[in-house]
Amino acid sequence: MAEPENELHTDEMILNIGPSHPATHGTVRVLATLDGENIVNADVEIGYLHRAFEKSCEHGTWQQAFPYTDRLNYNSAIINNVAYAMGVEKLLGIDVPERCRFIRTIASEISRVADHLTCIGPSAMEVGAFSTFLYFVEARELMWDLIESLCGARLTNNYVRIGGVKADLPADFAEKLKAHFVKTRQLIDDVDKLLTHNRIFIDRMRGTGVLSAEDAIDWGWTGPCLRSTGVPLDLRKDEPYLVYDQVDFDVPVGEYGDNFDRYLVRMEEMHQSMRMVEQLLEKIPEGPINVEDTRVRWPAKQLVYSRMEELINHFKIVFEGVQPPKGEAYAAVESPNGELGFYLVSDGSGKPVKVRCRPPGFANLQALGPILKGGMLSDLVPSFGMINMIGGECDR
Amino acid sequence: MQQLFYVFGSLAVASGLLMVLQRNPITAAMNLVVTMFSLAALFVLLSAHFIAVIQLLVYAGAIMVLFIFVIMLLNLQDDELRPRGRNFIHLVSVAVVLFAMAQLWQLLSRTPAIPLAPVDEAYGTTGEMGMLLFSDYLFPFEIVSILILAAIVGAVVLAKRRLD
Amino acid sequence: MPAEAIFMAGKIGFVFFLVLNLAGVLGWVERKQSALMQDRIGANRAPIFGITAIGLFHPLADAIKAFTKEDFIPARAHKLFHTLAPFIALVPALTAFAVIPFGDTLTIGGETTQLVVADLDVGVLFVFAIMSLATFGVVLAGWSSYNNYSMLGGLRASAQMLSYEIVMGLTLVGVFMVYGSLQLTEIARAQGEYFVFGGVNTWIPKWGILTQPLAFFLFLTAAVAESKRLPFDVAEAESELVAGYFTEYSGMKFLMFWMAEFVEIVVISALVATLFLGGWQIPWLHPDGLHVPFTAIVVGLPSLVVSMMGVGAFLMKVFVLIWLQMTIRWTLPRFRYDQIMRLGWKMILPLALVNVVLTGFVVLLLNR
Amino acid sequence: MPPLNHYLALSGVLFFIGVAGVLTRRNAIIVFMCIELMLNAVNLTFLAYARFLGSMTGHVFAFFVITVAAAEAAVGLAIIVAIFRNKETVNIDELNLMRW
Amino acid sequence: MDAPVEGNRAAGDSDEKPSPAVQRVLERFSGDVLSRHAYRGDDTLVIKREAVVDVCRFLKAEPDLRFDLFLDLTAVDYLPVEPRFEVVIHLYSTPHGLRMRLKVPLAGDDPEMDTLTSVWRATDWFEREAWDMYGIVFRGHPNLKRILLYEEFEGHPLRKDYPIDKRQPLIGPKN
Repeated sequence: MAEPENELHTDEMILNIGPSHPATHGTVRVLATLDGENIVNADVEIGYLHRAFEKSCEHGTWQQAFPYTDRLNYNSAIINNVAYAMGVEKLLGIDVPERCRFIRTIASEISRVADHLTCIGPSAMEVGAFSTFLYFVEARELMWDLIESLCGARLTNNYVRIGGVKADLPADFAEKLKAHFVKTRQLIDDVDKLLTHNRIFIDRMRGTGVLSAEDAIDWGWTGPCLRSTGVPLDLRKDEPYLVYDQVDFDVPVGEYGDNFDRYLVRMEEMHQSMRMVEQLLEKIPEGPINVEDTRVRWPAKQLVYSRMEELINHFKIVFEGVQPPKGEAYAAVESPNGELGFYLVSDGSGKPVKVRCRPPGFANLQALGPILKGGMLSDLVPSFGMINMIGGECDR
Repeated sequence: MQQLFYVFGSLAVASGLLMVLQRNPITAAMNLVVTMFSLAALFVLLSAHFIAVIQLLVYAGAIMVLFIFVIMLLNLQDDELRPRGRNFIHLVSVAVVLFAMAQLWQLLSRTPAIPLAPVDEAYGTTGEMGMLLFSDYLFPFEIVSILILAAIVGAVVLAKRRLD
Repeated sequence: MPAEAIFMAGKIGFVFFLVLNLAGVLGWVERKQSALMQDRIGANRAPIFGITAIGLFHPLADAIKAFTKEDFIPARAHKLFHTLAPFIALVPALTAFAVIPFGDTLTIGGETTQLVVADLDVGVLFVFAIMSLATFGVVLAGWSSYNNYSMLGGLRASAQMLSYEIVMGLTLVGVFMVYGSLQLTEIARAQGEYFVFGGVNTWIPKWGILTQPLAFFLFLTAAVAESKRLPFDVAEAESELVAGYFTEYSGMKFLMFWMAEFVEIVVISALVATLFLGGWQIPWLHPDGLHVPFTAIVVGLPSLVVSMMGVGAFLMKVFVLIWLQMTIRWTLPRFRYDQIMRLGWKMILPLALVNVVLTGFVVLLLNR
Repeated sequence: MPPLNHYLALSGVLFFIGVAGVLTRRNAIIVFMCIELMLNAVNLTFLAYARFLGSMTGHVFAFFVITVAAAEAAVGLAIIVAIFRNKETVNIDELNLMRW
Repeated sequence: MDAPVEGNRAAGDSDEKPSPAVQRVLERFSGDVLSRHAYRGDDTLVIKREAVVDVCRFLKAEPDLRFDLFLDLTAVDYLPVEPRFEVVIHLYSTPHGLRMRLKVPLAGDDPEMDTLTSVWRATDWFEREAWDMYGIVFRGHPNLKRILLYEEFEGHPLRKDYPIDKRQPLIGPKN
């Protein structure tokens, strides 16, 4: 056949997508082997955002890990805070006050809306619908406004504490929330009108990135991605934590397990989350927002400045850290992308032996290669967008 | 008009030669596009407006794009196909071509210059062309359409990866 | 004939001025229009002596920036074609405007001229022929850059443009059948006539959009696809192919691709305006003045004024069509490559054929 | 106007450039392009004679030539693609399947 | 309620009656379960590494257990204690809503166990991460290479004896 000197190649083209590529929001690399426009094989490489989260946590006290958890999923930092706090509280064996649980739930659901907005907006932009992206960015700003009024930070909130939260709801929170939700609903409706019945958008999303329910479970999928395949697994319903057992909400599930179902599930979840927040604000009881246990929660600032006992207590707890008893605990919450779990091991000292974060994005992204195989190059974009890999959480 | 003929004529010859001499298939194809373009200009000089536009549209715009598409699809790089012990045949073929060109030159230089007849406004227009095609040459025209249909089917069948 | 030469120079000057400026201004319009749609302010900086003129100087700033940028050629690129490609993409788009009439006849000082640079007998075919040459610019840019993204973009672009040229041509066959000409001036002039049913003048002009409504939509779709704008911009889909065929371009050459795109928008809008929206025609306005419908009253107007109004009307129509294309661009998501092909070959092409057959029957019936 | 002779001479030169290419080049696609060049040269002859005779029959023939060339290009390129898929080459020296 | 703690790890049999799911495993694999506990309500089984694939298959296949959703696999390094490593697996049963934690102790000089990729495909990247961070070898893994760190990285950073300020070789572009 062809001799070496005149060998002409038509091997499959290897296209290196990422780590810095317009479609890879977050830093990830997909090595796609292409046959024309079709993807024959896709290797996903992660780790570009690895920041040694677990190692860093092992070198600080239990409280000092909170800012690190913010950076896991920066779109919904409060949910990460809550999950970690719940893990430490489980290890300590304490319960937080009712009002604190309400506030955590409210903040979590607002974060969830922000996260879904950040998922759908850019994904729509990447299939070309640029206007919807800006509508959702605007809506996300409103959500962040609300979170800012809670804790003063918009992105990396560091709002939750072991045994409580940093601050109570501000006085005008309810009115502000009402006004912001009206506008957010309008924006979501606008996008709904632009995308949900748009033939081109449906053609791009429907039937791409399909994964069956069995495969999705086998790949360890959780969250909206798993629900899009028709499995109604939602920790908020199945293992109600915080106060999810006191609110009425639905868990939307998809039918075909494709990108369009993932989009629809997320759109509906935003409505459900807003519904939940409104119910919670109705029901929220008065009361303390922090546990009274001095081993866990440090005393109020004015007491620290004025009284000796509290000053010593504050000093000890800040320097030695909270000291959970020896043991291990796993606490999981339903993060916007799936089950976010923290597996914590304590040796009884103020520093953790192990802080393991079970990132939903890590497991979800694992199946990206298989679902891309056999599809077209353009399908990579919505599939990747709808899996909603968050670099900070995936690479830790 | 006279000058335009020589400009485009020499352009056509030059790019034609380059096409034959170029190693790189894409460069060769682009040179052929230039030849086609110059020929279209020459057709305009011959008052063949319709054919000139068709030349651009079909030859330069479609056939050549198809060529380039195929070259890109097959990812043909520089033409490294060395002649293997065929230099003799090469020499002979070039000699034959040069001989034929010399003969042609002799023939044409011996004949006196034949001026072209003036033609009326309608000559070479789309309307006239359509009239001819759809009256005197209707049958060949229809045959050609069948030929194109056959070619489409043939091309699809050939280029398809498997017959399934 | 000096008068003819002056007219010709004037017309060429006007067309170049119009097209190049429109292309520049379109950059600004696009930004502002998208900003309006997306609740933003849009470009509003770039001052000249403190005057920002709502961002109008941005195209200028862009041009200066592009001129002063490094002109980058990748290490293993084919230098000649890499340099040539943007020119090949831009020049045909500019040339195509030559045969598009932007007004009726203009009479100044007893000399009459048709307001078109070249009134070719093969008008529309010329536009197609010239625009098909623009494909080479795109394909060469993709091939010569030595980059997989460029290559894929070039491949996609060549297949897409080749397919949609055919579709575009076929959609217009109905128009040619109705007006009986390929010459754009004649098509435009024919659209000044009115529908006459059973001897009754309805005073509805025979615009292409009314005589060939299906062809109008098909052609507009195909034309947007041909210019590779969203939702048909798979060749430069920034989320998949970074920038497709012009990934490896920078500076002025990048700007030339950008210009070529905007010039193509203008050409397409002008072509659609001429073929389907009556070109320079304003309903009931004739060279001798305004004819009041259903009466014989004629409000006389000087021919110069009528000519100028025609040019204005043509520009208006072009602007409306440009605005339409921009709205589409900022509203719709992008097709997938195979979906574009399916749309072209399996939807628009058969519909265009149906349109041809139907038009044939109607023309035959009416001419009986 | 240039006389008919010049058109014919140009046409002949182009035709023989095409012949030379067909005889010397080994890349099937370039050989194919040379054939297209020869067809074009013939077209020029047709049009020149048509102009000389003041008849448009030559145009009709040129039209048919272009049409057939388009069909031929489609099929020919499809054959080249098919061959390339099977044999990984477009060198005509190696495409000797039918040489028996 | 505090669990009996041995060394610095929570281990040893809990006095409580085991949950039905744990009971099933205990019945079937009585010889392979080293210990069990349910500290803070998390069912935990410590299993011999030889039996881990069988136990996992059993947990996944058994109709009244059906631990089909693999959640997490990680390792913990209890440096001075031997066996030094412990691979921790978290499972969830979607039909029954059960959770289970499996722990596999591994010796510091022989951190090897069989891969679980044949049971749940999802374990692929998690095992790669455990290899990357702790140097635990999963025998039979199809593609056991670093995932979060780069190929040239030396050592396994989450081991307790890895100095936190260690410098790693800088790498430039390859060619």
